[in-house]
Amino acid sequence: MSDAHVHPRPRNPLTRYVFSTDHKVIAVQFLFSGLIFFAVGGLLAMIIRWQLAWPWRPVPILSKWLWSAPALGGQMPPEFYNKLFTMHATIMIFFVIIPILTGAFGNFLIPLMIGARDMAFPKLNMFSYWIMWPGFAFLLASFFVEGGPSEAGWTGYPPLSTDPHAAPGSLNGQTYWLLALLCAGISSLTGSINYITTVVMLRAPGMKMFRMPMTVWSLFITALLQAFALPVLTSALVMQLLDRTAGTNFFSPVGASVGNGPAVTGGGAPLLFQHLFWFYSHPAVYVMILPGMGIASDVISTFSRKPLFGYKPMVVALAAIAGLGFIVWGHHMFQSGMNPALGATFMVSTMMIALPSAIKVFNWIGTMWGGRIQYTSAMLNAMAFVSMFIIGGLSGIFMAATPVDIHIHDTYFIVGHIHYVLFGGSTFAIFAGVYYWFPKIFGRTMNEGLGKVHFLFTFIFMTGTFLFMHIVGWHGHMRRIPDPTVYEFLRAPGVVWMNQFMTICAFALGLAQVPFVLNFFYSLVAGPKAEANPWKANSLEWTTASPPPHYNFEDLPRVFHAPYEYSVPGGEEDYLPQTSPLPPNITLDPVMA
Amino acid sequence: MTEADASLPIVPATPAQAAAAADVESHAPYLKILFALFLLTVGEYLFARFLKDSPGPLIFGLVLLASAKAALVAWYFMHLKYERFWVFLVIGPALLMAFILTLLLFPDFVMLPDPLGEPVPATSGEAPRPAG
Amino acid sequence: MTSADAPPHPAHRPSADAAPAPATPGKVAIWLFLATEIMFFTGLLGSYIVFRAGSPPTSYSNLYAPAAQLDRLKDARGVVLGAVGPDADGVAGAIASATGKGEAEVARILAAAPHGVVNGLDEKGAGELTAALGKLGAKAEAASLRTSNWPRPYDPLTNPLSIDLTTVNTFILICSSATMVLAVSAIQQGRKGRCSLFLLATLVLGGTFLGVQVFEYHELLEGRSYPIGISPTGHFTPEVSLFASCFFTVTGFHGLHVAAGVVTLAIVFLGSLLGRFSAQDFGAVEYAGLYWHFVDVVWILLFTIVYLI
Amino acid sequence: MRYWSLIFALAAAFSVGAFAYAPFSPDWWLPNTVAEPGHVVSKAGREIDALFIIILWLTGGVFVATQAALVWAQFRYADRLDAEGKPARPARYFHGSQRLEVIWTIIPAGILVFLALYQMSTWADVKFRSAAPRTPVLAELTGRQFQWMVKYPGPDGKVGTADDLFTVNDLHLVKDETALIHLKSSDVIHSFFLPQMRIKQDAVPGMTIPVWFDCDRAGRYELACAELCGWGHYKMRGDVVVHETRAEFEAWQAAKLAEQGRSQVGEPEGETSEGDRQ
Repeated sequence: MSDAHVHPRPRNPLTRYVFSTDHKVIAVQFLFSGLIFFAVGGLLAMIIRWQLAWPWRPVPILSKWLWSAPALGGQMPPEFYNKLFTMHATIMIFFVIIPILTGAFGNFLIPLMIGARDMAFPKLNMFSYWIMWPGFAFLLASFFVEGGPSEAGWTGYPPLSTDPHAAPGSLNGQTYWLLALLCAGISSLTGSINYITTVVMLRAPGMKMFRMPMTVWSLFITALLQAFALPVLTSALVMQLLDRTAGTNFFSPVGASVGNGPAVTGGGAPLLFQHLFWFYSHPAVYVMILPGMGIASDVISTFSRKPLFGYKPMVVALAAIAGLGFIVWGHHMFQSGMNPALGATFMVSTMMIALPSAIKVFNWIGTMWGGRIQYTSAMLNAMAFVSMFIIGGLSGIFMAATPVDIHIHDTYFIVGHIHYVLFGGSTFAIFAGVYYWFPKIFGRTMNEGLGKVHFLFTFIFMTGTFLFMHIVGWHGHMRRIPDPTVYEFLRAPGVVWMNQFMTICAFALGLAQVPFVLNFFYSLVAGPKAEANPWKANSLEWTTASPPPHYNFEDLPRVFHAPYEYSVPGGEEDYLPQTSPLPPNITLDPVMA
Repeated sequence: MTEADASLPIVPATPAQAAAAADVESHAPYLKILFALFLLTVGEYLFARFLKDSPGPLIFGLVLLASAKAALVAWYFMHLKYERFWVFLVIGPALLMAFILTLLLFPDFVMLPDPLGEPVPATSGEAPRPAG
Repeated sequence: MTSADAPPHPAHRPSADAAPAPATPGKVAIWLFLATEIMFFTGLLGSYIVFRAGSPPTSYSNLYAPAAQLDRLKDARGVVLGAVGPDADGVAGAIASATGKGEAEVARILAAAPHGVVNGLDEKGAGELTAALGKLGAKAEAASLRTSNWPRPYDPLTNPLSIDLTTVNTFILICSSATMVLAVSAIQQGRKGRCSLFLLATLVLGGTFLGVQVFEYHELLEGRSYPIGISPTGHFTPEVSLFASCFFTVTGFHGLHVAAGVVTLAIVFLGSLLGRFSAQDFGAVEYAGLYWHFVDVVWILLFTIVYLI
Repeated sequence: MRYWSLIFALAAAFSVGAFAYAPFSPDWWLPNTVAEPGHVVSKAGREIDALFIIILWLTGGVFVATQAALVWAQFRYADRLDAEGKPARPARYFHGSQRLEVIWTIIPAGILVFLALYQMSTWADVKFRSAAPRTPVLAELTGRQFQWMVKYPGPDGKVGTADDLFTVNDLHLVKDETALIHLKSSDVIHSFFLPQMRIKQDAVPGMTIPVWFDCDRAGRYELACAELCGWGHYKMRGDVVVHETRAEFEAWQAAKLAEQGRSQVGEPEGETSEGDRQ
């Protein structure tokens, strides 16, 4: 085999498990660090919810060692609340969802699903994981610097974020926050260059682009999104960093001064940061949902025992979401002082992006239609992904409509929307992916019973937690306020009741993750050994052993068709691996499959 | 191939390769391009020197000259001339998005609305903008 | 390996029976990397362009304090000090008495000659001071200190950048691009010695470019004293104006890229000396070259946009 | 197995139920005055609410239809085994339908384009500068950490002169007259949010943005800051008082001006100090 990427499996445990260049090990590293940060981010969310339900009531235990202000009687200082949601969002977006979806699933699945022995650049791959660590370090260190961590929101709008006099968190914490994000950005960039190159160059014989599983397609398109959008965020973060440290004037207007601070020369524009930030961060939303769509497509097709409905239209829809995703960023800025004519333009493009999303939902339902649905934990989570993504997608239309957005902008409606997409969407997809590929990753099977218990409570309490955010949102509940009762219209008993209900559900949602954690770690050490293809699925990763050997495949597989040939008439089994040719009597529809 | 014969020129396998190799071998195009770049640089210098007070033609001409220079470097030195279509598939979207991003910044930072004040008559002309 | 029909570099050849591959992984990756670099520089240069194109008078002026009412100062006058002449103390005294400026500020104005600017005068005061200075043997003329939107090229009162020097420097970088492509061409023909030579030339030219830029930075940051239209402190530092911020950020990041390129080239040069590359295996030289040319292209655009326009 | 679909049905039903109940409870619906929960006070607000309700019906219909299809597919096509432990029914083998793809592309596309175009005129009325009322400016409103500083033109009708009237967190206007204010910020980004009038506009340092709105009921309303602006963001609250008649407004203004003259305070009084926080 002339494959340049075959190298002997390292014997030294340090290079084998820690500084490994094996894509599977790196994937597991991403998965574990992502899940650990998931717990941290989740705990921050619990404290946020506590404060919203019972404003200023001291949090048991935590209030003593998280903020030591005996003068306030254990009350949470309002700036601490700002830090909480800033760090919650930052951690969840940049250190949980993106690393798990692209880092863990991308690394593990891309080479296995296209039949490659490893990534195109294994060392670069290792670098893309380890560059996350300075990011982790900066993020955690920011909790201990003077002024505490950043409190300018995950959007970090200047001048709040650039002027050290504007907020305690902008003293030093914001610099650490920027450095952490830059590290995460470099990780994503190197990762995405690696993924694209791997997908383009290292496909197994016969693996045409239109024979790749949807997961690979989605990760490929995600990588393209990141490669083209992320550098713009990098430039914005760099400019903000220079504004903070070198005294440049990009984001402060003429003679700006905050609080008691001195006036700066200025001349820049705060809006510019928002433009550059959202030029990346809107595509970032798709970075967080597209891989989920890919995972859901594969899981749903496998457990419906039926070909994916409209494989090629699904790919086109993915590409359309990504392409349109670059020209819709302005819908985050309708009320920002942006030129209203520009707002009208962005409204049209934003409305249009709902279209490919709708097509995908219809296709998923079409895939299940007429199938033989097997209710595994993975399938349940994937179906929840579809169900919740419908809500997340539809609520997006409210914000796309500029006049309606005037009222609901910066309210809990937005918070509800983003959580339906990121929890109802991405997180359910992550769970689906973990249940589905756990046997392949670790060679052991997870417990289905615990998995279903986990799903049941997660699904119920997720709805309970996030549904009412829409309602309090359109009632006018602003986001990012620690105490809604300052306002008369938010002091209404109905609003208070909803806030408390959401908080209780959020705690239950947190507790509902306990079965998952138990299941995960128990199965890791004591789960029953998994067979090579426990789900009787078609794609290439199931043709090799569980867990895959160091080179992934004994011999590089030869691919004959797309991975969705389930229940082919006349077949002995109800699945047909990609390495087996189609029966001669079957011809595929060139437009659909 | 061993190190010893590596220094020998490769025998082109096909006429197309032979033509391409000949293209690469001769240094004349590179030196010609360098000379063209030199002329363009001098041109830019002179252009900027003598048209410094008329911003319209200055910007138009300089952008044209600079684009020509950049295109020459990319086309010949970066071998875009010899590259396959896929390279344009990578660079094209990046340039397109760079263009879209810059273009969509214009309404907010360049086409500034008229200053606010008391209801101004429609023909405000060269009214000075208020400060601060 | 530039021909469309040429086989991919053997060292990176994907499995023989793989689906037809468009190029080598290294080449795909380097072009993708360049695409990300395009977007990064778009963020910086695009911001510069829109600031440059759209800044209202209020957003840029160092002739006056940030909060000054610029519309009221539209036709303020000042005196441009061309040469101090024999009697420096007398000149300083005249300026101090005409404007009430402190000793340090007057000293800065004197240091900035031939572009020392005395501001804060009305038309009459400017005329009187010009006459007084002329009597003391200094070269001075009354001038309109109209606020400038943005520093104009070749205007020593608002623009500290030396276009002459940078034009030469630009050509140095372009030459380095040419030597780079000659190095790639040499190794493609297997002429290793020639390749090393051209790599060394590229390295030297790149280093020269960096050196000139460091010199320019030094002049701007502390070497020289500039008139008040450029900086109220006399030195051109990132915080004095939006133009300075943009200039240092854009050229600084370009400079970092050049520096990274020089390091890469040094490594490639060492590899070339050690005979690592051959007519069949020259990926590293080619990739380093692509990066180097990209840096050159960015500079060509940057030089035009930042220095000349 | 197939009864898992009930969980999905229940979640969907719960969501629909909550949204359907919302209009019947003033606390759950779009914010209006407590005394008159069904009445929206501003013209823009009525238009926005109408658009909101159109979208709510539309998305509600799509939601119910897609969830029903999903739940039905889950229920109907669940895998079932016969007595021998073999699948009772094979899965159907097909790759999709071109006709369906075209249909469910074109119909939503039409609806979305319609929605986008239908919104335009309201958007233009509320935000385009060309639609701003040709009336003298009511006040200049400047956000700063953490209060709204209001500057009325005073007797000479010009803002920025010696006779300006200053108030803090207190915006007064007249019923049924379109109020035009100039929105500014002196430090960080704030957002001017009138929940009952459905108006929101960020106040950006370095920019002056015109905002206009009206109100057809006299009374007191709330003004909120909707953009994170620091530790005191949550309590950056102001009052909006709508006077019944112009005379009443002018009387208030005259009284305030007199008070301001007596206390010799040209600048807004009473900065919130750090100790004031809850």
